[in-house]
Amino acid sequence: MQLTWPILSVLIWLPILGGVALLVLGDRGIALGRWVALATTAVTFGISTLLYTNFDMATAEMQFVERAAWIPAFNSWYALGVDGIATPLIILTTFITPLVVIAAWTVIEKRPAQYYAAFLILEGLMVGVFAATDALLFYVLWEAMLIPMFIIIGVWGGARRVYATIKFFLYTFLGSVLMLVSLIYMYMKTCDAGQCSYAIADFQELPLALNAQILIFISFMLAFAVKVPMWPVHTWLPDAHVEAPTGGSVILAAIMLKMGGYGFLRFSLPITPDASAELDWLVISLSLIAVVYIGFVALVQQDMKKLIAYSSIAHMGFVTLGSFLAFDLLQVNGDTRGAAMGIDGAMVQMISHGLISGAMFFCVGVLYDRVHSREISSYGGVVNTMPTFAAFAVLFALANSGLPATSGFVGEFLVIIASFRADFWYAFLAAMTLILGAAYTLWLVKRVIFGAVANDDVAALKDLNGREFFVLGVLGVAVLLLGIWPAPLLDVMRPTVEHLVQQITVSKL
Amino acid sequence: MTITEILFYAFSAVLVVAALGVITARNPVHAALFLVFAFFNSAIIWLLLEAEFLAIVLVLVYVGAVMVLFLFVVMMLDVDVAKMREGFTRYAPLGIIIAVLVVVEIGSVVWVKQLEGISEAAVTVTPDGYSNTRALGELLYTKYLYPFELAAVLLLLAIVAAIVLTMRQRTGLKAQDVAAQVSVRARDRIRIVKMDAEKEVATPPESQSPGSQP
Amino acid sequence: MISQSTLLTIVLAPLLAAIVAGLAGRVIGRIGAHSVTIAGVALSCGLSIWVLKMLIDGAPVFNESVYTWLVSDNVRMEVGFLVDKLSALMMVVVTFVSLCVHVYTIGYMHDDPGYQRFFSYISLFTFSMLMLVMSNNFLQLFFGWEAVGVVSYLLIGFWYTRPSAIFANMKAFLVNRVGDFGFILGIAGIVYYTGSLDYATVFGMRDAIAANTMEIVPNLEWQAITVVCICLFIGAMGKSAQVPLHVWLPDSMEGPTPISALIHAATMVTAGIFMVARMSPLFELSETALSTVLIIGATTAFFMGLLGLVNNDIKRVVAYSTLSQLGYMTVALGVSAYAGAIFHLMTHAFFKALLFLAAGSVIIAMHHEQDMRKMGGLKKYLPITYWTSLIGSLALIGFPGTSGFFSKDALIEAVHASHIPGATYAYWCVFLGVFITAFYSFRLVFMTFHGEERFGHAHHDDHAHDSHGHDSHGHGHGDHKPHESPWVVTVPLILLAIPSLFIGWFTIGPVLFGDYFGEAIFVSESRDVLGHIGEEFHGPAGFVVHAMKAAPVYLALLGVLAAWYLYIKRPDLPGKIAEKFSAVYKLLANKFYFDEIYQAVFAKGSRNLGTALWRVGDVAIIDGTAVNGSARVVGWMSGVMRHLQSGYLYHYAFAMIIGLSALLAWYVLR
Amino acid sequence: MITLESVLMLGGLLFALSVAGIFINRKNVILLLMCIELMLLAVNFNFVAFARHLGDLDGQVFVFFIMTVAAAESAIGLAILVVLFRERRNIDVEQLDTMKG
Repeated sequence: MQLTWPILSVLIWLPILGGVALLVLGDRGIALGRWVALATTAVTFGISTLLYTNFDMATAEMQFVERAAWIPAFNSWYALGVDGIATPLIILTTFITPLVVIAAWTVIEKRPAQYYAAFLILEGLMVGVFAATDALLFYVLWEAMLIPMFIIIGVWGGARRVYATIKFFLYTFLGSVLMLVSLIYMYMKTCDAGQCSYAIADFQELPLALNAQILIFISFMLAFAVKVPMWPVHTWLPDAHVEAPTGGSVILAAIMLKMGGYGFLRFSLPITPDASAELDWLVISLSLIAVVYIGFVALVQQDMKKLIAYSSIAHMGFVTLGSFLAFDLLQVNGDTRGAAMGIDGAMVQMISHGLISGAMFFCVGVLYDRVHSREISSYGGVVNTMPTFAAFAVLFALANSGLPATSGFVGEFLVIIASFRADFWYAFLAAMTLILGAAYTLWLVKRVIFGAVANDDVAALKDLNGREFFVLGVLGVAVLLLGIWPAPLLDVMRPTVEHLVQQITVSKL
Repeated sequence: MTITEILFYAFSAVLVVAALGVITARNPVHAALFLVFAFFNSAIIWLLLEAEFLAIVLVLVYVGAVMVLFLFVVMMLDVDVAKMREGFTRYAPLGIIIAVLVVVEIGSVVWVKQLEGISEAAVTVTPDGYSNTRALGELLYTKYLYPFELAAVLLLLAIVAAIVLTMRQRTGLKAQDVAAQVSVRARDRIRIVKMDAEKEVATPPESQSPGSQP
Repeated sequence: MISQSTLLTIVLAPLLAAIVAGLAGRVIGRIGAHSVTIAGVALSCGLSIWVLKMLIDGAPVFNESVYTWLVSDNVRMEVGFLVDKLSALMMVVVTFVSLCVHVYTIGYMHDDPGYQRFFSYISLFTFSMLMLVMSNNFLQLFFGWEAVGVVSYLLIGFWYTRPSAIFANMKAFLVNRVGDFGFILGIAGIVYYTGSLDYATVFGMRDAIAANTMEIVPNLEWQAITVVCICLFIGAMGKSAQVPLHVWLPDSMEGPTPISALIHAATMVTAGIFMVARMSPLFELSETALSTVLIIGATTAFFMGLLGLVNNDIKRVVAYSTLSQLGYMTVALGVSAYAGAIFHLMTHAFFKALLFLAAGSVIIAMHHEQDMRKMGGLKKYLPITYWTSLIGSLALIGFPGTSGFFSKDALIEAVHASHIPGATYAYWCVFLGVFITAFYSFRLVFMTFHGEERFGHAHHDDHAHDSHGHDSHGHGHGDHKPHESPWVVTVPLILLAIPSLFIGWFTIGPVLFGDYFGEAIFVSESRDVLGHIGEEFHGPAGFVVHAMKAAPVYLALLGVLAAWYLYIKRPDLPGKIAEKFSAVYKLLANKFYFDEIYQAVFAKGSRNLGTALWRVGDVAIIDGTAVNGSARVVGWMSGVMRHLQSGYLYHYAFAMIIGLSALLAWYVLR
Repeated sequence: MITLESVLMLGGLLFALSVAGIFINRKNVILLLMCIELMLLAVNFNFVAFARHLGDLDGQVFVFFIMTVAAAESAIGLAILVVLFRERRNIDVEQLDTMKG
């Protein structure tokens, strides 16, 4: 059932307006400002649930479509719409942001109003990225999103924040400028075909020669691979995470990394199917390298945030792996059975990783707020002084290592099963995560949570306060719920994913 | 060869010599005077080319204003001419090469490439009663009105800029600032301090403030 | 008829109890926690027995899904129950042992601060194990599989301040994960070939799997069914602690004794056995897979038993015996005697849980001392414990008439009768294993309960090395004389002793040779060794008489005698023998150096690999060369370029003029 | 009849001379400014010549504007020069290298 009011615009602009209001209120009005931020994000989340309840699960068409003139000279529109791929990611975004606001409640002392404003504006932009159906609008929002994040890390970050922000910015920016070139190229192509357009849907139907496709694919891949991030363009992530404030890390891991996966599904696969078929080996091998290589690297990290950041990279490897299985499947088996499962797995993995990595970063934040250290060696035996926290930490750690009945399992399971259809060794290497993921996560837990009280700092720890308990509790429930009953999520995605699979197996040559 | 041509070539030769003088004169004053001379020659040539208004303007504005300004500055500044001449010839060969190159280039454009259709175009014979000034004026105040206004603003800007740049704020002058005197307030001059009639003996500070332990 | 709500109650009662005890532990207190969990488990135990009875009475097999977990790519992944006689038997075993352990825990953990947490965990374990055995599909099987692993992880590390405990639990989880790694590949293979996770569908399409080959290594065609079965079996190896994935089980004794009994003896470790039995329709199609199973099982049975000979920790001896017995079960699977494996699983669950709980009772009496060298002569102080553990030991060695006798003897016969590759090796392993089993079992009994009283010799002094930090048992007991444990401890012992003694007698007929399992277990005609033996089966009494004519029984008695001679008659001898054969002794005492090798190769190796990849790959090559390198190149180039910026105006002017004229020259003169 | 070519050549010569002047007098800012004036004059010659030979007065208008700009430029240039001299007591270009990279 479609709504009569522009829900997507509300989801985009409400948080942005809230952010502006916070900037106006300033740090003096922060007591009110906090509530404004919370109310805005909570209302946004509330509205976003309407996306789900009113979603038509029978069609792959864009829904809740909006269209307004934006740059008539380029025939570029302020065009919004969501399908089964975008909707879960939007809801994830609106779900995580209020938690970030709550988590920062008393923690951020430096310029809190601007901190909240940055997150609120970021939220609006992120929703916009997922909802844009016009490539130019997408690109503008995609780049605009970097600004608040840049500020968040650069202003509220740790000691080496300048290095980290510059690295983060250059990496992501370098990746995405080439995407702009591709978008403009395709725009010109549409002009040649008669009707200039920046609509993604038009791009998807645009016939392209193979070499053009390959160039476009590579430029897209650069943009999205940096965001995901895939090996070997991942090194910005650990640095950015380590320096970012807790909320920044959470948003970065939970949502911004998903942009890359989303981009692959929305742009690379449908726009350049032949190039994807041609170069899928590249993506798949990089994904598998991410899973195995990064798994080993994560094992030896001394910094909790770095460890989780590396684990994020490894988990995101499943997203790219699952997305690109289709072509191998077609080649090996002659049909695309399993392709939809791979993409399903990739999507579920994105949502799940959003929840779990967010939660893990919250956990690190909880410790960091108390001890002001991210080093694993500064902790030990936290369970003795913070039993409730320890319970949550172990839950999320197990979820991170892909325990069934938590959301972490669903995506990995689907991708492993689907990849077996393509090649035994894909599945073999992907399944290595079962061992590696458990190894680095549980070793972390062993060193930080378990054991005897290691030092005075740990002895002085206080268990979770109500606010922290709420945040972790909500995430814990979400992780378990998605793990025990993922069917609703899959139901939303199904028509879109099936349509996508059908789309990518049709050659554009 | 008509009389105009003879005049043209004569003045041209003088102009070139004057220009040569500008760039080689040891003394800046001489250089400036050579430049003035060059402008005069130019004005005459322009007259020959039927640009009477511009010729006059060149003399009035350039020679009368700009070059005088130059001379002022040259004379005002105590420039060590000898030092300025050091390394005079260092870049001279390069300069000459470039100059020759420029001449060759222009020459090739003019003579080799042949400005087809332009040089042969009949130079319109001006009717009687034609006034170059009038024609120019009509053009300036109609077609080029906005650029003309802009040029005026530009000049104004130049005036303001020149004044701002060269104005000297001397410190230590005991000048009267009437505005400041008028706008003064009592609190700028007097500070009222409240003091207790008697003072308590300070208690020794606490040995340790609560909560200061990390 | 078995209703879905009954089964849901069976499963969810322990889960609810666990949630209540775990989340509201402080509210309901200790008594509340153990009451609610015991009530939950008792309920599911009662219902399980009822369900078993209904099945025996001829109720149809229950196979329904409860809800759809998800549908992806037309593959339905569901959660559902398959309750036939196999799973019903497992349910009864699981819930019964669990119930005993719950009751026992009241006594054992009496003073532990984590009392409620412990009850929550073991109830959660019961739930997970029930989910595992009642599953009707691979997904839920895998869920239960991992869930029991996690609870085991939590329970081994229950005393989380002990470094050894938190090391052991991580080790257990990781080694299990290696197994799960194979398992999930096996499941993936099954989905590949059948497009379904449902047992019934998969078994229905098993010929389709068998018809396929796959090329894992180029130019080497493997039968798909073999690959799938071996992958699944790797999962079983992890969970059921088969060589070489056995290393976690001895270390898991760091956990409290009740869970050693429940998880690491009776139930969880047998999940692998259960799984292979459940997958019998698949395994039957691949002789290679069965041979693998057989050889690994035989190796485990014999060599792990050897380790029990030299260990002095009472719990570890029982743990090695568990390893060895799991090896026996695996051997039975390998020779297609699935029913024999399950039968031994059942009897083993009772007598091994009994042995563990008895060991726990001894440990309580000894104030948490586990070293047998500091015990001895406990018989008169702990009569009930003594008699029950004697029963357990007799069952373990297969003393004629005890439950262990029936299961083990039948198993050995089955191996003897089998002809698949590796059967001869396996036969000798299990045959010699009988002697070893008898020897270490009675070594334990003699060292603990008979002979000189070696406790009291200042054992309080070196208390520290294995006290678990809470110390509540260690202190507060004024007298040094051990005394019998409270009734909550002894009652479960007695409850378990009864089936240990008798259950074999009553069930061997139907379970082993009868048609008890029906459709649940599939054995192909050519390999039906049990059917072969069954032709000569004439009741349990006849079986005993028949066994008296065979070697194993006497071998077992020989083992007992040897133990008696060495540990009662000539207690000085063992030390001398150890000296004489010091190389062998060292090999055994160091557990064949498995731990050391794994530590060096896998733990250290992966850390080194990780460090190398990180330092070299990430930091040096990617960040150092590519990322910062390109930044440096830009910096270097700007450094060069900046020399052009001399700062002299005329240089700029010259550059402009020269450039302009050059441009013009090119334009004009070309 | 003055040919277009001859005027253009005259302009070219003037321009070349002023270029050479910039090279020769590189140290003296005043002379540099004068050379620039000369250069502009050379350019103006072209405009005037073309205006005449094309019969289009727009060229002369441009000369007018160029002169305006040149006047403004020399006024500001000289002002800067004065300030510079006041600061440094000389106008040696060699010492003006604060823009050195």
